[in-house]
Amino acid sequence: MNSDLTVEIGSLHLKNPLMTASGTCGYGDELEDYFPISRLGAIVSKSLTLKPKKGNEPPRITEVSCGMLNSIGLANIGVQRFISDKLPVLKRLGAEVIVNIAAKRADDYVSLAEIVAGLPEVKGLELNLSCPNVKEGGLEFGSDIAALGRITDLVRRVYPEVLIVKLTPNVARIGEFAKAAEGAGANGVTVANTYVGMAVDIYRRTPKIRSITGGFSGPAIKPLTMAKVFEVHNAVKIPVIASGGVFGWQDAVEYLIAGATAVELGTVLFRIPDASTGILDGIQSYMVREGLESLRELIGSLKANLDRMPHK
Amino acid sequence: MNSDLTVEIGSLHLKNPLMTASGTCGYGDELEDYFPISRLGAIVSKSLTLKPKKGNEPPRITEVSCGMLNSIGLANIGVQRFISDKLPVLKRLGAEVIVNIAAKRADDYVSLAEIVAGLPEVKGLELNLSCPNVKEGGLEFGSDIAALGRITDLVRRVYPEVLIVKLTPNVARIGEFAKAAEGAGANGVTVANTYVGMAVDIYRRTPKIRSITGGFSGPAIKPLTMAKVFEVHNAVKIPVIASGGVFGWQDAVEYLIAGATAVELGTVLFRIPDASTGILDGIQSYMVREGLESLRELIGSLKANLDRMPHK
Amino acid sequence: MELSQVLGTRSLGGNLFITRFRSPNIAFAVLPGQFVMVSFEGVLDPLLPRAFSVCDVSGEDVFLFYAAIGKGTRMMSELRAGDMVTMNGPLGRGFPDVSAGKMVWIVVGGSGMAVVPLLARRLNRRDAKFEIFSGARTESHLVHFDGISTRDATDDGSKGYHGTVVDLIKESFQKDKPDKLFACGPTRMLEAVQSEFGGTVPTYLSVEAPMACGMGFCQGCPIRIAGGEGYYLACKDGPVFRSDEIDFGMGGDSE
Amino acid sequence: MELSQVLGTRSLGGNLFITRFRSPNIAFAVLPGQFVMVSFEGVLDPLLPRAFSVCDVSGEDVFLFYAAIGKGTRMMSELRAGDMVTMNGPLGRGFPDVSAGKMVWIVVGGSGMAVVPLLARRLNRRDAKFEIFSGARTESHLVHFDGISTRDATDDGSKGYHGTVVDLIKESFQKDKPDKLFACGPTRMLEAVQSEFGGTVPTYLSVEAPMACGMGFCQGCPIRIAGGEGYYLACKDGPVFRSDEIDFGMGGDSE
Ligand SMILES: Cc1cc2nc3c(=O)[nH]c(=O)nc-3n(C[C@H](O)[C@H](O)[C@H](O)COP(=O)(O)OP(=O)(O)OC[C@H]3O[C@@H](n4cnc5c(N)ncnc54)[C@H](O)[C@@H]3O)c2cc1C
Ligand SMILES: Cc1cc2nc3c(=O)[nH]c(=O)nc-3n(C[C@H](O)[C@H](O)[C@H](O)COP(=O)(O)OP(=O)(O)OC[C@H]3O[C@@H](n4cnc5c(N)ncnc54)[C@H](O)[C@@H]3O)c2cc1C
Ligand SMILES: Cc1cc2nc3c(=O)[nH]c(=O)nc-3n(C[C@H](O)[C@H](O)[C@H](O)COP(=O)(O)O)c2cc1C
Ligand SMILES: Cc1cc2nc3c(=O)[nH]c(=O)nc-3n(C[C@H](O)[C@H](O)[C@H](O)COP(=O)(O)O)c2cc1C
Ligand code: FES
Ligand code: FES
Repeated sequence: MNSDLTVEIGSLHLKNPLMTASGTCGYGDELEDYFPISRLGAIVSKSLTLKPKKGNEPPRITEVSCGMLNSIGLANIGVQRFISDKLPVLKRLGAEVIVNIAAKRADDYVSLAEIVAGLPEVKGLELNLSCPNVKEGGLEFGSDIAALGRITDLVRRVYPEVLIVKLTPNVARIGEFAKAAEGAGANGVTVANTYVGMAVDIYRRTPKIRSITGGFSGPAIKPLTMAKVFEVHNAVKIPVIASGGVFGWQDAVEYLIAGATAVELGTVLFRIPDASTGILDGIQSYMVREGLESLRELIGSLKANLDRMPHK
Repeated sequence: MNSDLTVEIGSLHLKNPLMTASGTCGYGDELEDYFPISRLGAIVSKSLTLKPKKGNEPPRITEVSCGMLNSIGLANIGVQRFISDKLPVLKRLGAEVIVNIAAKRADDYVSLAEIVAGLPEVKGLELNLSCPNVKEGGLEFGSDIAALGRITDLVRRVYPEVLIVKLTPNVARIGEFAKAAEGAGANGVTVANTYVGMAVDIYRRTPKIRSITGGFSGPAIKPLTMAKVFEVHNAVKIPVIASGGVFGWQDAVEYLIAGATAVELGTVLFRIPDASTGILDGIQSYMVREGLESLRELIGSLKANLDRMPHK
Repeated sequence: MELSQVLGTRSLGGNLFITRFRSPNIAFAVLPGQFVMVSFEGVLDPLLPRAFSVCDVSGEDVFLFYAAIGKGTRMMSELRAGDMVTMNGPLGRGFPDVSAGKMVWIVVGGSGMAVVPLLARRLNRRDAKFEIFSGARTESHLVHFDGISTRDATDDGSKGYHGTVVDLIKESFQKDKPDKLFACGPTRMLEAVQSEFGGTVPTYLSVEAPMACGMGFCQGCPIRIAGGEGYYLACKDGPVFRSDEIDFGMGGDSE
Repeated sequence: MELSQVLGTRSLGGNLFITRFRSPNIAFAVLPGQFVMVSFEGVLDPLLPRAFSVCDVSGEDVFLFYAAIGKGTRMMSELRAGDMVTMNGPLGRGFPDVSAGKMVWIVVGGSGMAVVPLLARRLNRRDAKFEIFSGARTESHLVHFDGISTRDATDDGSKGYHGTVVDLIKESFQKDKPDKLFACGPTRMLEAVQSEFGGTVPTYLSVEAPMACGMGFCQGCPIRIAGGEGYYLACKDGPVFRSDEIDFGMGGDSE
C-alpha cells in the first residue's frame, strides 16, 4: 500500500510535495534528459524578468564547506521568450509549471503577473522578493515588510491563480514577513532564498565571486532554514514551501515535520539531477514504515513544547 | 625571518591574533593539557553570570552538515568562583585573560563589569549580547540597537579596560549594531555569536535539542560570518574579532583579509584542542611566502570594488 | 592525543566491527571504562569526533569495538590499513579498582560489551574475580569475545535466560551477591540496574551521552546530579558514575 | 549519468594521476573534448561534482587524467579499486570533426594534455593527420602519454623549444600551416592562441570555467560572446568554442 503524497497549496493540487527551486534546473525542460519531469509536484521556472538579462560578470560561483555561493544575477531569457520557447515544451512534457518572477520596480512585478495571468499552462506564480545578487533583485523589497506587503497586494489584484511569495532569510524575524504576505493575499510562502555569504581567495586577496558577496545554498544552510520554516509555520496559516539544502529524503521529511507542505530541490540538482526520484521513494518507504497514510499526518507534526524556546 | 603577528585591540597588545571563543574550552585552563596556553593571543572565558547557572536540560548538542547546534544555556560556575578558582590558575599559566559576561538585565551587566574591573589579571571584557539559547541570554538586547548601545554605554562607564561587544549575527544589518557599540565606547566588536538553527529527529518527530532551536557553529557558518565581518569592517573603525567556523589557518587568513584584527577559535577546539599551534604556523608560513612582514599589511587588505556589491 | 594508524578491521557480523589502531600512548595509559574521541583526517563532515570505549589493548595497539550506525561509525568501518585518524584520549573516569579476591558482576547490554575485554584483563591481573551478564534482544544481538565467557539473557529466550539481563541478575542475587556491580549498556538498562541494585551493592554505571568534545570543554553532555540541582559532565566526571551519584531524569534551569 | 566503479589509479609523478573507471555508457557515447562531472558517493564535502575531460576510453572503461590540486581531485586520487563514484556525462560540445587527410595541430598547455589520447585515437580512425604541440614551464611539468609523440616547448628551455608553445607554433607557421588548430590549456595560453592564430586558421579552444552543474542548469560558467552582449555557457555551449565565437574579457549587466 502506498501512502498519499498529494498536497495542496491554495487551489493548486500537487501529486507530491517535491518542486524544483528557481534557477537550479535551467527552465526545467533540461531535466527531462534525466527523468520524466511530469513526476514532479511542480517545476518552478528560473526567475523571469520583463526583458532578458545576461547576468553578472564571472566568477559567479564558488564552493564552500557543504555549500556554494552564487551570484548569477538573474541571467534569463525574459518572460516573453520563456512563454514562446519553453512553456510549450514543458506543457508537452506534462509538467506542472509555476513561474517565478523578479523585477526592480513594483510596477514591473505587476506587468509580469499580468502577462502570466492569462496562460493556462501556468499553475501559479512565485514572487522572488529575495534575490541577494542583483541591485534590483527584490531583496530591498523583501527586507522591508511594508514594501513586501504592497507588492504582494498589487500582484494579487491582477493574478487570480495561486500566488506564492518567496522570502529572504536575511532578516531578523522572517515570521513577520510571512504574515505580511499572508495578509496581502498570498496562498503560500517559500522559505527561503539564499543567505548572504562570502569567500576570499587568500592568494589573490580578492573575493572568490565578483560581486563580493553571493547567495549561500546547500546542506550547510539547512539548519538555518529549518528554524525559519518552523518559525513561519507557527506564524501563518497558509502553506509553507521549504527551500534550503535538501539532498536526501531525510531532509525533505525533516522539513515536512517542521511544518512545510512542499519542498523545493535546488543545489542538489547540480549533482543529482534526478534526486526527486530517490527522495520520493525514500518518503514513500518512510511513510509506510511509520504507518502514515497521508502526508497530512506528517506535515507540521513536530512534537515540541514552544515554551522551551528561548526566543519565540 | 618571522613576520610580526602582534595585533592591538584598543590598549590591549596581543602576541598573535588567535583567541579562544567563549564557551568552547571550558574556562581555558583545561587547554593546558594539550599545549601551553600562554602561546595564545588571549583566552576568552566561558560566559559568566552573577550567580552560577546549571544550564539547559539535555539534549544540548547535535551535529549537522559541517557544523553543530548547541543549547548549553550558559551553564557556568558564576563570576565569583571563576575569580577564586580559575583566574589564579590562568594567571600562573601565563594566559592573557578576557572575561566574557552575560546577564538578563542591564544592571547585572554593570555589576559583573564592576566585579571584574578591579582585577589586574583580567585584560578585557567581552559582552555577550548575543546568546541565542537562554531567555535571558542577551539576544533580546543584542537584536535591539538602542538596548545594545545603552548597555555598552553603562558598562563603559564602570569598566576602564578594553571593552569588546560580541554581536549576534541574527539581525538584518549587523553593521548598524557594530556602529552602536562603537558609538557607546566599545574598543572592539566580536563578529559573531552562533546562528539560530534547528534539526529534527525524523523517527521521534522531536527537535534534536531540547530547546527546539540552538546555536549553529562550525565551518558551515563561515561564509555567513565572513560576509558579516566584511560588513562590520566597512562600518566601524574599531577592531573586528572574527568568530565563526575557523578550522584551518586558511580560514583565519580569510578573516584577516576580510578585515578582522583577531580571530577566535571555537568549535574546532572540540576536535583539535591545540588547533592554534597549527594555525599560527600556517599563518606564519603564509606571511613569509607572500612577503608580508606584519599582520597590519594583511588585515583588511581585500581588493574589492564595493560598487560591485548588490546591497551595501 | 595522537595520530593513530589503522592496522585493520574485522567484521563481527551484522553492523559490528573491531578496528585495531597503532596508538602507543593511549594503549599505555588507558584504564578500563575510559574512552577515546576519534576524528577523521581532512574530513569536515562528520565534523565532531566520535566517542568509543577502549575495548582492549595489545602492546602499542588499541582496539575499538563498535556498531556502524551512522556517518562516523560507517566511515570508521571503511578505513583501511595505513589510514590515519586522530585519537584523543584516554578520556574520562573509568571503572574503580577492585581488590584481589573480590567478586565483580559486570552487566552489559548489546554493544556495551565493548568495555569487557580490557576490564576482564585488568581484573585478572588484579586477581579479582568477575562474572559477565550479557543481555540482548535476541541471540543474534548478543556479542561475544573469544575467551570471555558470559551468562546470557535474551528478551525472546533464543539464547540463555529468557528475559532481561536485569531479571537474570535479580534471580542470581537470590543465591549469591557480588562485592561490586559494573554496568554498561543502554540507558533503560542502566536505569533498571540503578533502581534494582543500586541500593544493595556498590554499583557503577557507564553512561552514554551525546558528546561534542569529550574533554569538558563544551558542557554538551550533562548528567543530572542525584537529588541535587546541577549536572555532572558525562565526559569528564564520568562516563562511569557510582550509581547513587546520578539521576537519569532531566532538570535544567528552565524547570 | 552512471554509477562507475574505480578500477585503479596510476600515479604519473608530481600531482598527476590517471584513474580508470568502469563506465560503459559514457565510454560508448563520448566524443573527444567532451567532459564528465564526477561526484563522490555519500560525501557532502566536497559538495559539487568536479569536471574532467574524458582522457581516453577502452571498451567499457573511461580514463580520467588529472592534477590533484584541491579537495576533490585529492579525494579522487585516493579512491581505491571497487570504490564507486557518480559520473554524469558525456557533457558539452567537443572538438569538431576532421575529414580524412586533413591536418590538425593540437596545442596543449600543462594538463590540457588530458584531451589528447581520445582525440588522437579518433583522428587516427578518421584517417586525419595531426601534430601535437605541448608547452609547460619546465621539463618536469610536461605531460607525455605512451605512444603519443609531441613537439615540446618549455619556458626555461629544459626540454624542446625554449619559449612558449605559442611561439613554437608561430615559428612552425612559417614553414607550414594546418587545416585546423585545436587548443586546450590555461586561459592565458588560449588567449594567445586566439589572438595569434584565430584569424588565420579555423581555431577551436577548449575553455575551463568554474562549474557547479555542467548541464546548463546553474548559469555559473559564463563565457562572453564575441562582440555581442551576453554569455555562452561553457558547459553546454562549450567547452570547445570556435575561436571567433568568444571573448575572454568580462562584461555583465553591471558594466
Ligand atoms: C563514552 C562513550 C563511549 C562509547 N563507546 C562506544 C563503543 O565502544 N562502541 C560503540 O559502538 N559505540 C560507543 N559509543 C557510542 C558512539 O559514540 C556512537 O555510536 C557514535 O558517536 C555514532 O556516530 P555516527 O556518526 O555513526 O552516528 P550519527 O547518528 O551519524 O551521529 C550523529 C551525532 O550523534 C552522536 N551520537 C550518535 N549516537 C550516539 C551515542 N549512542 N552516544 C553518544 N553520541 C552519539 C554522534 O557522536 C554524532 O555527534 C560511545 C559513546 C560514548 C559517549
Ligand atoms: C570542462 C572542464 C574540463 C576539465 N578537465 C580536466 C582534466 O581533464 N584534468 C584536470 O586535472 N582538470 C580538469 N579540469 C579542472 C578540474 O575540474 C579542477 O581541477 C577541479 O574541479 C578541482 O577540484 P578540487 O576539488 O581538487 O579543487 P578545489 O580548488 O578544492 O575546488 C574548489 C572549487 O573550484 C572549482 N575549480 C577549481 N579549479 C578549477 C578549474 N581549473 N576549472 C574549473 N573549476 C575549478 C572546483 O570544481 C570546485 O567547485 C576541467 C575543468 C573543466 C571546466
Ligand atoms: C545557482 C543558483 C541560482 C538561483 N537562482 C534563483 C532565481 O533565479 N530565483 C530564485 O528565486 N531563487 C534562485 N536561487 C535560489 C534557489 O531557488 C533556492 O531557494 C536556494 O538555492 C536554497 O535552496 P538549496 O539549498 O536547495 O539550493 C538560485 C540558487 C542557486 C544555487
Ligand atoms: C558549545 C558552545 C558553547 C558556547 N558558549 C558560549 C558562551 O558561553 N558565550 C558566548 O559568548 N559564546 C558562546 N559560544 C559561541 C562561540 O564562542 C562562537 O562565537 C561560535 O561558536 C562561533 O564560532 P565557531 O564556529 O568557531 O564555533 C558557544 C559555542 C558553542 C559551540
Ligand atoms: S562532551 Fe564536551 S563537555 Fe562533555
Ligand atoms: S556549470 Fe552550471 S550552467 Fe554551466
